[in-house]
Amino acid sequence: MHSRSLSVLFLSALPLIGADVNVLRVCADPNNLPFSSRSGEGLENRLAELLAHRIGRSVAYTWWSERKNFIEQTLGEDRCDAVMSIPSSLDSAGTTRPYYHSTYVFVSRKDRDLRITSLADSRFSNWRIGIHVVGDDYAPPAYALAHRGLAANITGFSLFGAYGEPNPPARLLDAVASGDVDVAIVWGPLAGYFAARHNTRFDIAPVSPAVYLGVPFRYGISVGVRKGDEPLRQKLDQALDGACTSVQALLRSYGVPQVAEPEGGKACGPRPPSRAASS
Amino acid sequence: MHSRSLSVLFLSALPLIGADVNVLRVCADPNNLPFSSRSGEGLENRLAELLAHRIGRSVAYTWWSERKNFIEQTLGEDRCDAVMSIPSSLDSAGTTRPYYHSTYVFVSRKDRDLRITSLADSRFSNWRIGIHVVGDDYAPPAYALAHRGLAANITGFSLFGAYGEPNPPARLLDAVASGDVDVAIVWGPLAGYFAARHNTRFDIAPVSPAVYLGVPFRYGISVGVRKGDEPLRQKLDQALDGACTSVQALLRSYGVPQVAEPEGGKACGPRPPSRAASS
Amino acid sequence: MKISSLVWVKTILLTAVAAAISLAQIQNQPDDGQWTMPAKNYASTRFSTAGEINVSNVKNLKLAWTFSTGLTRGHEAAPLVVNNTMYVVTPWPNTLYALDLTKPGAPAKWAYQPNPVPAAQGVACCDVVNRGAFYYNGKIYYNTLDAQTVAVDAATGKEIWKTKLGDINQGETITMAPIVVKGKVLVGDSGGEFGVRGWLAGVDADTGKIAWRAYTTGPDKDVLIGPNFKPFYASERGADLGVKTWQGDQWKIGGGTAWSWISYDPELDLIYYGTSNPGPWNADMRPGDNKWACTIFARRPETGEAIWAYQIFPHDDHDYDAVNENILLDLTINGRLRKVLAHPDRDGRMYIMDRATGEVISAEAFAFQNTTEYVDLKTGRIKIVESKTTGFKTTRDICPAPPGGKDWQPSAFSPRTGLIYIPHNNLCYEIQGVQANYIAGTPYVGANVKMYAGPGGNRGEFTAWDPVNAKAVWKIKEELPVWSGAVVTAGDVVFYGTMDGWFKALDARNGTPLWQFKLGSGTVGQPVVYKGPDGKEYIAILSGVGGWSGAVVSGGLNPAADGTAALGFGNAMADLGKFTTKGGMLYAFALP
Amino acid sequence: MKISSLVWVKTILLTAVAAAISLAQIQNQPDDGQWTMPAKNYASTRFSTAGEINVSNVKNLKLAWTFSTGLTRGHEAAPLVVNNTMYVVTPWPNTLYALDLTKPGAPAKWAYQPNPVPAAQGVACCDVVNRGAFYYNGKIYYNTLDAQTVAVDAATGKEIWKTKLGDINQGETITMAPIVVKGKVLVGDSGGEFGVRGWLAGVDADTGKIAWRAYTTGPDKDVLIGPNFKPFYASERGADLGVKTWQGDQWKIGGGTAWSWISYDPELDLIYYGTSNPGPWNADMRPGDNKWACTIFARRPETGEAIWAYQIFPHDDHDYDAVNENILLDLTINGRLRKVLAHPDRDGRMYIMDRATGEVISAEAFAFQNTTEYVDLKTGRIKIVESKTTGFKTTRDICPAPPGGKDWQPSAFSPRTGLIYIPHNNLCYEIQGVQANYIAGTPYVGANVKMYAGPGGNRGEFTAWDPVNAKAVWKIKEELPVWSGAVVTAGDVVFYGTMDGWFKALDARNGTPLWQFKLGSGTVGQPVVYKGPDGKEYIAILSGVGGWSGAVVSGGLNPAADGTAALGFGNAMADLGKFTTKGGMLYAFALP
Repeated sequence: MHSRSLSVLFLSALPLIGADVNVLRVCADPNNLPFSSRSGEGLENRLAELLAHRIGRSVAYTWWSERKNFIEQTLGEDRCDAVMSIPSSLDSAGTTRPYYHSTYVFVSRKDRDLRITSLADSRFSNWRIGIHVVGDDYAPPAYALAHRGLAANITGFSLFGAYGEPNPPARLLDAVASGDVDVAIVWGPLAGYFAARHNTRFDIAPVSPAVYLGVPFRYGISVGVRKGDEPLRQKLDQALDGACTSVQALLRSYGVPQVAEPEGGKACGPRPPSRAASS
Repeated sequence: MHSRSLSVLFLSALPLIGADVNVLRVCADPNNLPFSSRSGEGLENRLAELLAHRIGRSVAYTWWSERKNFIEQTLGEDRCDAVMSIPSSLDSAGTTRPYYHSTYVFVSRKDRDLRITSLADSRFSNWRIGIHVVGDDYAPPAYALAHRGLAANITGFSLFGAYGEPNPPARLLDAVASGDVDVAIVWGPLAGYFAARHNTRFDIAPVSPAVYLGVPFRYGISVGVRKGDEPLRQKLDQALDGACTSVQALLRSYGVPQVAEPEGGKACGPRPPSRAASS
Repeated sequence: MKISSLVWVKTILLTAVAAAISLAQIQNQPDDGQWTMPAKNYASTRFSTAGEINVSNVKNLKLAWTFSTGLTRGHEAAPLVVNNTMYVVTPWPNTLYALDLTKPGAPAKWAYQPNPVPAAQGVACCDVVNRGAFYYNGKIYYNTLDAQTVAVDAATGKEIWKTKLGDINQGETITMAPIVVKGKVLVGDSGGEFGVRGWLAGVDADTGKIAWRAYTTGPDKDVLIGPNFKPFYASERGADLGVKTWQGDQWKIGGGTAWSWISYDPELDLIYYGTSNPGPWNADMRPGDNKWACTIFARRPETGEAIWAYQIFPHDDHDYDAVNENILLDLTINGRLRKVLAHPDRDGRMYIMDRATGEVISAEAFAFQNTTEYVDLKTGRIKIVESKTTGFKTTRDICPAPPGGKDWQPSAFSPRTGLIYIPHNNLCYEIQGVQANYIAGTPYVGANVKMYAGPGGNRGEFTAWDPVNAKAVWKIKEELPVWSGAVVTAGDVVFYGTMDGWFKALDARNGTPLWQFKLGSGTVGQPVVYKGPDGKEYIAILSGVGGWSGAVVSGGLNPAADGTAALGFGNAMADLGKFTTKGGMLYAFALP
Repeated sequence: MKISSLVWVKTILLTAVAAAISLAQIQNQPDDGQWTMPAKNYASTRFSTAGEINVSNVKNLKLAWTFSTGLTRGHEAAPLVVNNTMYVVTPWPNTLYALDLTKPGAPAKWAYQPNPVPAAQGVACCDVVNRGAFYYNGKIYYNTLDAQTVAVDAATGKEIWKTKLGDINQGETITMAPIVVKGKVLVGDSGGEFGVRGWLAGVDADTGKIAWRAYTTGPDKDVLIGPNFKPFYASERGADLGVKTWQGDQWKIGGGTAWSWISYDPELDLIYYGTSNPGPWNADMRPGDNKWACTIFARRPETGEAIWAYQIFPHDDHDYDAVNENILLDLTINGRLRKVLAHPDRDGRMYIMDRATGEVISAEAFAFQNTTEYVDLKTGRIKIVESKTTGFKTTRDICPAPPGGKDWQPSAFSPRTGLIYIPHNNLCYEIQGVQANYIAGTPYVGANVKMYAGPGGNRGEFTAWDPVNAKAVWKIKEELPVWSGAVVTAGDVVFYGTMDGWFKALDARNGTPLWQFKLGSGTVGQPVVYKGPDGKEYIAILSGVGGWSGAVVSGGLNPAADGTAALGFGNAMADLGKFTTKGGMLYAFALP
């Protein structure tokens, strides 16, 4: 009586343990919203479902915390076929065309009305500046500030924090809200997502210049596959092209601030002729 | 603004890869409805969520096809903390109290009106009898029939089939419907679930006697934990006690035919004093 | 048979025996110091003409170099040595390494990765083993656990072809080493899951195309039985016995895989191999002889056509596969030169058969057994001890146990001593009714099998067998089942390894222990002998415990596997017990 | 420094040097043929008084037995030998095996499983290694990757206590071998993740309670600097330098872990250890000297109180940890008997320091280096070559590379030759601006570090160093970084292993190669010497390549690691390249 609905249900019931051509194996962090979560609420979770559906596969996750050597330990050790977000310019994996470009942004309390637009702003020398530390390194804008002699003004906030805690990246926005720092410089998708969910109103503005001393603050983001897995890369490129409007809607729903592509192309236009590297 | 709903969302976002005290690691077959499926539609999926919630954990699955050495390769190799359904009398794992008792059943076409009640029925010698083969062995009623010299009347249907296909156990009910066999002898929960979803109307009756030549046809089903993991076993026992009415409702929704407990206790009564083994 | 640690059963006149043997197969294959197939030659003698290492100097044998596979499952493969290169096939993921013997320490030249699907690991019945490769015409041929056969360029490691022969979704895997005969790669399936219908296939060595497939059960056309089929015994004659000796359609899921060794006689142009037990396990569920399970087949290599067959154990109820090796020898028996095959069977008997006709010449027990009384040489029928049959009942004190008097671990034969060297088991078992089990959501009952050491308390033996007089000449007791192969040399030294990690050399003439070395892990591999680029004789063996014998240890046979929790052994080590640890390593030995 | 394969730099008068050395530490610990701590003794000489194996007969050294760990990550631990039992700690999951040396083949008596949480593997910076255990008063003490210290009954394998010292969620792991001094188990943390604040802790050996913890950065009260702190140099004096030499709060996440070796002088009652590099990596982000990173500390073992400190490399910008071993020697230098510590640093210099005061006596380069000009012995300050500093710029041809002229792999000292035997690297690097990277959803930029072989093209060296005259006496070139420890004996033989799997013996007097053996996997372990129950001298070493050096191989340093795809090496093997395969195995050697 219910056989029709049952057969639909079985589409996502996967046959065997391990590699299977009907499965897109995705490595993702189980606690890294807005990007991914074990409960499937992240942008990358949604993107994985969307792309897998378009290439006729179902998604199987390998959960792996996104710390250093993430690519090497996941794609590199064949724990999965794809990771949903990596910079288009990354050498250690094969990358699809970028499906969005975003930027580091200045985040300050709206009620302070600071109107920050540039790293060259002379007020930085009087401010406490919050910046994420990523592994052993600071996020890119820190280098520009240190080069200006403002290393002492920087307070580092671990992107990881104590990993067991929910939502570590949001601590930086809390610090802006509480006044512990005057301004935070944050990767756009994090800022967009957490600011929209915060009780405090923030001003958010893209970091300019876009590149400083060779360090880019804007990045194209691609899906990553194993280096040399050209068949999958091409399939995913086609899927991204075909699903472009859905992907754009998805990005909007997560508040991802987008910037124009370096080539000036449109988000849903044809694929640029060469890899749209940001650096 | 949405911080309250967000914090709820993070309850199931798990911190770290591997063992974690906030997680109940469950091994389950990804393609074994009505018991479990990767999409989470199975009885065992629902039970795992229910029990995990009651003991303050979230569920993390290790998908493992439920073939031979399932217990040894899953609980035995510490791939998980619990499996949701094993016979209460199994020695290779620790078991909670049974949360249901079911039986092998006779399944025949309703329109044939065969009114089978006992393995002693003399008509079996004229019938083709379909029985599942489970690994290297037949399901228990086959032994009773073989003992009566009816081995040639038995047609074996692999419980696994080609594992990639949906729904292998249902093939046996198809054979009853098509007349390829006159009667099938099937484990109750499979019969109840698939019969309710079949286009054909079936008669279903428990196999009697309940035990024949020392082989039981009725089994108590428990949650299994690693042998010696007494703390978890006790927690799950308490959870089963506390959630008894929910568990009973769950079993009904999957059409599990239940039989009285050997001790004559009630499904939601106090825990029987000793392990309710069926054999 | 009562045995002591080293029993000299019978003194033989070495020269007389050696003179009595015509060794067509061996002499036709001059030994160039290479080792191109696991069994050394088509006759499967595992005899090396190398004599540099001998009974006098083997005590000085030293480890020359080692090579780690980086894997921890059972390592059952024989390495090959061709053109100063050693080829090693690992357990799953079935990597093929080529080691350069011309360089110090034999570094890897290349590694070929067939990438078998991980799911195959869950289908394998008895660990994810592989028993080795075969060199032929510039290529290395071997099988992968996910039921594929590959041909790899021996010089470059480049894949030439890969052919899928079976379906792991149906429970089929492949663990055996293929042999290549007359341009055909011969491959049989493994499959622990019920529902497999066994087969042997001939695959074109150049193209990878399947030329023929001979099923074990079913109608004659599937079994490739035709007008040239001339079995010796009347019981093997008749149309479609592969159907008629089963009830109903049970032959369709009747087992009978061909997962072990194949030999070849170029003069008779016949290949020889045995088939495994019938399914399901409980014999009461499958009345009849269940042909052609537990059968030795002689077939044409190019077409697969069956020439004769002999079912060793009709209606097998002890899991007594007939898959063990068939050693092809020309022996003078009762004054008559016979072309024989020597087959040490799971049932514990050494079958000496006329390999041209399929006649059984003798079938005496080399291991303790009580399940059969004798083989009737007139009818070919084995006489079963009724009290030891199984089925839906409790039976105790059954010997040998399901792994047999001997399992796949291959014997060796020396033309110098005239003896067959058999690494084997001394295991008995009982079936105690049924016990509840659960697979895929369904309770079922299975026989409650308990295995234990046979008479004497030792679980393994190493026996030197005189195939002419059908008697043991000497025996060595081993604590654990001897699950490695044997090899014997013209230096009259015989080598084998033990599951607790000792690699041993005995005097082939009398079994005197001459040398032993403690390997890092127990061995279930196959020793080989080769001449290095330096002209020296080397003995190589893979260690790395595992295989079904690992399951034997974990199955309660080894009392040390339980109860050691208090001393700190966790569950993860329980399968290896106190005797050994895991880890795959190749050891190459030579004189200093 | 120009080197050839074997350079005899200077002839020394062996007897004269030996006579010049007062060996209080060594003589105070009579050698009973056991090996109770990785460094052999508190002075960390790794010198065995055994002389059975000597320069004349070492060529006959043969493998006695092997033991497989069944694991495939880097095996860096030194085995211990106590009461005819060998104790082996494995990489994660950090199993402790007790092997019975009184039985043939040294079978396991028991195995203790600490069950570290699997998540620790993801936090470890540089493979999931462990560097060994320490025997004290009937117990085996060691650390687990998930930052716990355990005490295990040496006889039974029973856990006595287990104490959590760090939090893997904060990036803290432990890989070092503890030492036990005056009832305190001394343990320091590892931590590759930014945000770790390094420490050394003293844990009560009986109860497992933490008695004290000395942080590397922060105010004096956290660093356990008090009134008795008397550093030799003015630059190390002043209140709260662990705060003041940083900008703002950066000291709170300033690194400076204590992940390597600790020595102890019972007469002075001082322990000695070094701290790691400051964080973050980019030096421009942390102006100042960044104390007390890259520092050698002398502390009281019972309280942790700092007595002196010397920061080797202020404001380190090359990841030059100061964690390497400190060998405690009494040497006559310039006619004066000095109690010194010899510290071969990452920066490529051998620091000979007065261990009572912290004065630097000499600091000459044992490895090729171009980042520093000299150490000013008056001020203690190292003179930096400005053109080789890093930060937010491109710098080329920097030697040594971040793994240093030498990493953790410990040296040995022979009182007979007066030489320190240093297994080390010959690596240079360049920083080419920045490259995009991505962690946890966030793009960032990191220095694009490329390492390559130093002058001569060899990536490793083994150097014999005269600490009195501060000069190399001989050097051996090695193709790969020498990442194993060294050991030297009274037979004047020095042993070490290579990453491509050769275990080597040299003449300690002149570096003449005397013997070598090919291990199954490359070694990054530590050889030890012991007397077996049979009275014979044995040399044991764990093989099993891995560690940070494995990452070096996989990081493009090894040209063979790329481009071999055509020959069949898959991605999974690329990290080990053509030189070796994985697999943990203990090898024990003896004379026949």
